[in-house]
Amino acid sequence: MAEKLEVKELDQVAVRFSGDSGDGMQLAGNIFSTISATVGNSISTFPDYPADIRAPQGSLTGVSGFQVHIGAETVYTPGDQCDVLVAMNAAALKTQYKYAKPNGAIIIDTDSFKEKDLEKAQFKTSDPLKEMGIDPDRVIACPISQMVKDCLKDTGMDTKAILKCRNMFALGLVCYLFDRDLDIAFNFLKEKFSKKPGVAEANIKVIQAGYDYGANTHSSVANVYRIESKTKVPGRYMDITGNKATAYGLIAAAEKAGLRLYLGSYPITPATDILHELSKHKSLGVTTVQCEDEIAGCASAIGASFAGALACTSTSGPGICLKSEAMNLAVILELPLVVIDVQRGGPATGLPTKSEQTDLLQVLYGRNGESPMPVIAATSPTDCFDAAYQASKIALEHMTPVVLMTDAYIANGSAAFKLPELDKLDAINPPYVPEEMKGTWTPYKRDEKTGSRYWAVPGRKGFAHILGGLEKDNATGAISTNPENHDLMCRLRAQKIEKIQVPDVEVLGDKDDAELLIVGFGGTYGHLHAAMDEMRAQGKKVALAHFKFINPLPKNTAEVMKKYKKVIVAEQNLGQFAGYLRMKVDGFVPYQFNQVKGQPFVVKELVEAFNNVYNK
Amino acid sequence: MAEKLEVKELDQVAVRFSGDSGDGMQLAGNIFSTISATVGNSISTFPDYPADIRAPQGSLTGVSGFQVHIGAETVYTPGDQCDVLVAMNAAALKTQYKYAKPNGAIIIDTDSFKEKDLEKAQFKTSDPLKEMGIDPDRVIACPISQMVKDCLKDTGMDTKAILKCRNMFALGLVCYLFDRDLDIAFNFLKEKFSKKPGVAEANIKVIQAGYDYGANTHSSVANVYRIESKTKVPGRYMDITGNKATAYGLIAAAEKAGLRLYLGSYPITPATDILHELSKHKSLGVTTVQCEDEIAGCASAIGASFAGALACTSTSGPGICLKSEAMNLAVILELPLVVIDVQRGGPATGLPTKSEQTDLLQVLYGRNGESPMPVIAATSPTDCFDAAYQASKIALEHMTPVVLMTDAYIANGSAAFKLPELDKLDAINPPYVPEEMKGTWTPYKRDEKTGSRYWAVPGRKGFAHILGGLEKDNATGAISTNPENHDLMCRLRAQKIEKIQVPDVEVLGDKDDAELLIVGFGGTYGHLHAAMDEMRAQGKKVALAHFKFINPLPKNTAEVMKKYKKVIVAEQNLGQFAGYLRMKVDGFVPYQFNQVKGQPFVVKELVEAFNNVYNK
Amino acid sequence: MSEYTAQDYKKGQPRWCPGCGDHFFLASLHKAMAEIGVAPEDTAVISGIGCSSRLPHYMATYGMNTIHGRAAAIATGCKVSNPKLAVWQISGDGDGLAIGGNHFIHANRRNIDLNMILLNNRIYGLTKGQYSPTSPRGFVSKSSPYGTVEDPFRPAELCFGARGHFFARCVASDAKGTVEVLKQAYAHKGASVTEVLQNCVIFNDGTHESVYTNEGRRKNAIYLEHGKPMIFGENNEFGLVQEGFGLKVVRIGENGITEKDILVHDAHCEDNTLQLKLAMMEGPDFPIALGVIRDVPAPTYDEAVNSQIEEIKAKKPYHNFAELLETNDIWEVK
Amino acid sequence: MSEYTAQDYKKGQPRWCPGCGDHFFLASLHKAMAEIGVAPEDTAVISGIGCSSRLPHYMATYGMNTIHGRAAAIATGCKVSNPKLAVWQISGDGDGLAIGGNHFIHANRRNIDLNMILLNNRIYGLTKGQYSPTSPRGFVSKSSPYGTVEDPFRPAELCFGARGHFFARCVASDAKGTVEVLKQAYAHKGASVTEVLQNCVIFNDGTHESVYTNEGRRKNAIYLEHGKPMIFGENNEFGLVQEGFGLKVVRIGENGITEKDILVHDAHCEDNTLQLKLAMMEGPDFPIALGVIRDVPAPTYDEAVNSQIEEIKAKKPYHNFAELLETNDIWEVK
Ligand SMILES: Cc1ncc(C[n+]2csc(CCOP(=O)(O)OP(=O)(O)O)c2C)c(N)n1
Ligand SMILES: Cc1ncc(C[n+]2csc(CCOP(=O)(O)OP(=O)(O)O)c2C)c(N)n1
Ligand code: SF4
Ligand code: SF4
Ligand SMILES: [Mg+2]
Ligand SMILES: [Mg+2]
Repeated sequence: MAEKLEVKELDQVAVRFSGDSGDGMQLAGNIFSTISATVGNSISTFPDYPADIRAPQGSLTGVSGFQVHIGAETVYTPGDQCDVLVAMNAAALKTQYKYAKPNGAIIIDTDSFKEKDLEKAQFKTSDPLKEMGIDPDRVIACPISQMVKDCLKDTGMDTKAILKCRNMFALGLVCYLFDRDLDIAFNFLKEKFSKKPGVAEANIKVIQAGYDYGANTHSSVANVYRIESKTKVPGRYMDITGNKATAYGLIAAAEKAGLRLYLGSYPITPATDILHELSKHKSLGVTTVQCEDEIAGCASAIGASFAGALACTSTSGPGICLKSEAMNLAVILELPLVVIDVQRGGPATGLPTKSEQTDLLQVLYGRNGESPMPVIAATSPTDCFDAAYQASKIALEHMTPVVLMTDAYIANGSAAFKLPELDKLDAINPPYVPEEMKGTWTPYKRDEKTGSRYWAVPGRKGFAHILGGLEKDNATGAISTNPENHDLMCRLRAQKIEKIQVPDVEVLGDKDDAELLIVGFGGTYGHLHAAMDEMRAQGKKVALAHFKFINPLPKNTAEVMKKYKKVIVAEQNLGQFAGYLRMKVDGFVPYQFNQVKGQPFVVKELVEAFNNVYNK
Repeated sequence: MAEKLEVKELDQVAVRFSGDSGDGMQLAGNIFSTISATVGNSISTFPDYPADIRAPQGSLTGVSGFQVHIGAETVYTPGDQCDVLVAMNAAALKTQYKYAKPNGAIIIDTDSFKEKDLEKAQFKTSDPLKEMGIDPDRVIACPISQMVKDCLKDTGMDTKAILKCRNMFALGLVCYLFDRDLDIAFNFLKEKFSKKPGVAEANIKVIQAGYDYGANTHSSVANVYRIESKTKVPGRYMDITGNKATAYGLIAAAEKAGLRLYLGSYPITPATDILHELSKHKSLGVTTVQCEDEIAGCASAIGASFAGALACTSTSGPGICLKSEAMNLAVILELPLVVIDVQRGGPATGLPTKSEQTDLLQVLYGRNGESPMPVIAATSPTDCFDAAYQASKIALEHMTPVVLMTDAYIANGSAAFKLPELDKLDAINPPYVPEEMKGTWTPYKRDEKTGSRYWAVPGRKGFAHILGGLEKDNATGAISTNPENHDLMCRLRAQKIEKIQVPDVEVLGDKDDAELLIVGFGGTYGHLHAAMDEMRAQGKKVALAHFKFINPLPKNTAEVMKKYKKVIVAEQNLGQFAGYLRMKVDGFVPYQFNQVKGQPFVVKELVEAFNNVYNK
Repeated sequence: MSEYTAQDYKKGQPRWCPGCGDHFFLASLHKAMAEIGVAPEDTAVISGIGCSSRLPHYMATYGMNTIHGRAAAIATGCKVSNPKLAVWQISGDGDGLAIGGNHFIHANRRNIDLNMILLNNRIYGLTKGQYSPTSPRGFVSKSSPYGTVEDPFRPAELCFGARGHFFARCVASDAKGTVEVLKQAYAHKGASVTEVLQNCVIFNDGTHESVYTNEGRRKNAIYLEHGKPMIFGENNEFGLVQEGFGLKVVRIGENGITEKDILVHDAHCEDNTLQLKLAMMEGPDFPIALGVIRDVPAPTYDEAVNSQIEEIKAKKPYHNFAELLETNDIWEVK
Repeated sequence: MSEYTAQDYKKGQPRWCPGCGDHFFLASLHKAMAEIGVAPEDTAVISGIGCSSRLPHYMATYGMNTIHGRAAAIATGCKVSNPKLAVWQISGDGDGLAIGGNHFIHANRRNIDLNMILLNNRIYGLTKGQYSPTSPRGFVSKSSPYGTVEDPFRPAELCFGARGHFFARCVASDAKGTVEVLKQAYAHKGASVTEVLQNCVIFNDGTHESVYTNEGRRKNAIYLEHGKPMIFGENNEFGLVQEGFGLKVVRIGENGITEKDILVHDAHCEDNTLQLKLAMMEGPDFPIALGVIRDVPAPTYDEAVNSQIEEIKAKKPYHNFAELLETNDIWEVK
């Protein structure tokens, strides 16, 4: 985790609008620049007209482009390559694709990828994406023309006039992706077309439709939040989003443990891509079951775990509510299970596409009875791999459900990922019941060191047994209401979790003499690190202790928390991790920085807030 | 709450076995005494033979009784009246009912209440219970004869011999009710019938069957845990269990507020009696819907709340898991709702008939997002009335879901209840939207003082509006993903709860100069109070701060927690309330006493533990 | 005649994708409500989560857009406790039949007077296109890249399996047909299920293609009307007759078949055998049945709950809290 | 011939009330398993919560007694991920049809090879006697002191509504009939639902009275066997014939009716119309149908999931994690 990460934020982004010269790409690009400038971004634009001014419609030579680079700090160039490429027709995709970053998002109007269009653009097959080697996952494919027609069909406009508004649909969608305020665009258009209110209105309607489309379909661009390691280690790399990394971590763990990977899930933003990703990999034997609801997702995973799989279930906060009873069952059954919570904005349905860290106390305590469960919070898109692997290892080796927390920000964000080698990853050794125990074994016999019970997978002769949700006798495994036994079992289950070995939390920055310790957990790592860097660059003594292992906490937690004069816990909620640390560390009274905006932290705001405390 | 309560524990209880002289009541009673004596109870017995030694079977004069009084401390009499009356036939009920306490439990063999039996016992109608004015809720009615026959049908015994074992079934059931160890009974019988192993075996089988019957049907006797006020105030009284008091509290609140009472529920031990009780009172317009599951129970209550009812949902811990998503919806909708959690042993299905306090953090935090919810924990059976009333009042006046926590111990326990007068109860004034707001009102406009939004019940013209689970704009009520608005809404929802006025926590005992402050919450009040009394009787300076209002905490909480040299938090879990207080009170590091046994505290153990801390 | 116009039920600017079937349905719902004439303030529209479940936001009535799958349960509490409200429940195929399946079957069984609308686009729209419990076997989607390996629910079949008393089907793009069944759904006392064949232009375009246009319906659908013979085809040339326990399509005029031989639709028939057969008809061999397929009166839960309350009020001597207290054994401490 | 005896599947001392129908059913299950002959260690018995759900504790197999209502979902994961196990799912009417209703219908729809047992005593036993979704209208119970105001589910109807391919019914006290249907339920590949009419002696004694004894069944039941005419009565004097879309009881020998006129039971018929009619028959006018009512082969979900995996394995060139990584765009930092 000591890697140094750079967070490329929302507002350091390049968008390239491209299409036929008649498609109004310059206007779309201009409006987008204007909106961005109005909200205070620095912008740099690059209009890229076709050389051939009267090229036939749809031809390769007729493509026109407009690139906008926006940034919170001064941007000096329009950007070499773009994060989002809008390609209004097949020719645009063909010629402009080279400007897209390796993992950039591509928006296409599928209605302009008909046979005739492909021909004009000189595609050889009917599958242009495949032909160009473009991963369909990067593409937001959308029948823009048709939707614009539907949108304006009651206006009395003719088809040609209607289709002139396609650019505004693309603009609306881009505005959604980058959270731009439409009002500015609307005002711009009203002014521009003040003489033709009908045109203004039509354009406004279409922008709104494009925006709504993004909202309806929960569109997102993986690389908007791009996180890159500054200290690149030699090796082979790929781009990976947090959700994909999570999926890969599970796949790696299952293979390492020699177990079948099972995912029981129900779609929910922003976790669904884990289901999508795993569904693809049947050639690795991965089994995914899209269940009727979240309860069944978790319950079926428990069944799979009992039957001997590495069983997982993925969801977001509302799904955790529904799974909590079954998660609790896994606690008392003491079966391995990985529960993935990709946090989003709450409460209730809340802000489904936004990111926050408000499920922490829920995953720790949201179950009836004393129900201890390990919790791991991934700190970056690539760390999702490691966190998923570790969660699987803990689940399998300690016979327990484990919660892996990520959030919309790191789940959708992407970063360069150094290809891991399975050989070099930690071994995973589930405590299978040794054959010698036949005859004397009972289900809740425990390994002395870990406190974990042993695993007897159905099919093994001589170890048939019944587990259940009622309290069991520690010795015999039979149902028991004995008071002393229950107290004992509650404590044994708690101790088992406490005994799990997790690495010490590392202190970064001015480890020895910091005036201020910044404390965080999970997906805010990049921002907190950047804030620390900036403060140190300002000459301040600052350190960062960022937590990935939440339960159990690292052994050195109390020591670290008490070592520094001032401590500030910064999190995207109203103080859950601070509260948790207060429960665990005697006399711990930190400063707090809390935001619940559904957005990633802004480094500048962090630095300001931390400086306030620093200077107190 | 300053009332002084006396807890009559499990082992100060009188049981009366009664039946025909041929029914073996003396043997059953004797064995029960022996078992109790063996585990160290003090006992006093009173065999009550019929005067007429050869009275006809089933006649009033042929009834034989045997009363056992057992206690942890010396008991000097067999008890004037019994807590449990076993009546093996109609004649026994007729003659022995007078020995039962007003609210005592009555076990009958329904197979001995046939027409012929009723005749012999000189009943005039076919409904002996009604005829004697016995509340059917007090009665454990069970076809004992038939079950004994079924149990022994493969033994080759003849019917007469089989029916001789009926007494053992009753004994087994009583053993279940009082948690007696069957092994002692088995050994006793094996010895007694060492010459006739067949008879011993049959008797043992039947005892087990009676015991299992109790377990299968979650049988319980309300008055085993009897809590009585020592400082009786003049007035009119009735006996009431916690669950019934909860139901009454809701009824009173609905009437006071002038609203329909709606309960959406799904049966679950130990909460079901609330559903049973409310189902009876249709003549008060109470609406109960037994739903398909807990989710629907809570969801339907939200629908009822929207439609203008005082809406409630009752359950135990596993049901809270399932309701949590809908509870969270109520948080963001800001609709009134009372969620009743009658806590039982966990995790998972756990110990369904046992009591503990392990759902505290679940009800506080078991939901995704920032989801603040008031929590009230009733402290005794009669306090359930007040707590349910207060919970309703807070829900209605602050437009919020409220959790009312009780536990199996106080829910099934009973106490003398001074009849409340509705006139004298606090007024309940929901913030209905004033008519003047028509035209300017939006759903999330707030009352400045309370921070609560206004209530517009369907049917009112000019106030039609849409609520929803997605985040809403504070001003317009429209769906909003605006970051600042979301942060604001999260804080407004939290502040609304913080603003709720709750009474200061009272310090009992040596308020001014205690060396040790005992801290507890909810259903342990009686035991903690008794422990304090005992320590003070030993000359120690001890005080008690017992919490009923959990969220928000009373304003004086921090002050009280910091005032005393030593503080011990005693609770029936592994430290949830202590942890919560640590989160809320800077630098608070209390001693802790934790038990998770499914059983009420034992005062002696408390005193010992507290003395240890006291003497440190 | 109703005193309301469609405008009185309209609010805001719908945010669905242009061309989405939900737009059409919404317009028909506004129209139907106006014709029904229950005041907006006496109407509650309750939905779960999904594209379709956004609908309440575009209504000038009371309403709630709640959580995924629970609309039927929430609507239940609403109707039972405030029976004078007209309650409409809006769900997608995922909301109503995947996560909400249990509430769907129990609401039908209990026969609560809800107007349950199932906007069936055979896809999870809002979460970007996963298969739903109504997607056909083999359906390729983001979560089934190699095709699904399960059969879909057929909503009518499930409704009937749960003892449903009203089932109708319409096509979102068919305003006339939609308004008509909505009015009948409202008129039916008890749970009514209206399956709306709705096109998701983004993730499942064309799923109801054969009946989505006027022309398609003329060719491939049959409009069922109670009491009318089941005749269909572009020139009304076909009819349905019984064959064993099943149905057969016949051409009128051929093999001596006349209109008289054609089955007459009986939506009110308590036995649902024939209605089920009709609801299950599929192309190309059979027309797709539209209109009200089943509409059988039965006691409703909400009414029964409330009349039981009245009954007990008349029977029992205690009617308020003070009187309730007096029904207990009471003693006095002086 | 199986190498096992009932004893090999037995464990512990059941704790149900004496006379409880669960005792009888358990014995039949032990017997059926022995006759089926799947080894105890290759058998998983998964239940929810309820009196009936205690059953796994009395099995010498692998098993779980889980949480209320989720047995079908848990069993699904068990079977899909480990298809060589024989998976039995045990639920009560509350566990399976109230809280577990959604998993019940979806397991049937997906057609997962589970042997689903529904112990129907029309009551919540474990929680001391509240009405269940199979309790008849008007049923008085602790939670319905004035009688319920809702109709019950009829399990066969719901199963069919969810596209179920196997439904059988037996009476707990009828060992022979029970063992027989259990064997057929096991033999059926795909979801099988076996409704066991089970008596709760404590809270709902006599609910299945008319068929609970041998004599009662002789009078009031019909044992259906595939390929056999549907004849019943103490002296086999009655039979069933078709009438319109319904059934009629006839007396053989009267009105010229001979055995030839009697319908022959076709459990394998894909169309479930007649099977449903049979399952829904009720006294006193009709006999209660026992035996295997529907048993239609269809692709199972667990098999399809696993064969799709094999198919894709054969098709795709990458089969382990290292190869998976290589399918991505990779660059090198030197
Ligand atoms: C508890 C929960 N689970 C999952 C989701 C994610 N989710 C929202 S809508 C939806 C399905 C939408 O499909 P459908 O109901 O058919 O509506 P449509 O969008 O197709 O109209 C899902 C899975 C959620 N919001 N909440
Ligand atoms: C989540 C949850 N809700 C409710 C309960 C309480 N509960 C246990 S079993 C049961 C119903 C039992 O009825 P049924 O399934 O018919 O089984 P039976 O006891 O009749 O065999 C209920 C409501 C529970 N244990 N968990
Ligand atoms: S995604 Fe589909 S269902 Fe959703 S609004 Fe767009 S077209 Fe309609
Ligand atoms: S209560 Fe009923 S179902 Fe439960 S064990 Fe007893 S007889 Fe059986
Ligand atoms: Mg859909
Ligand atoms: Mg039952």
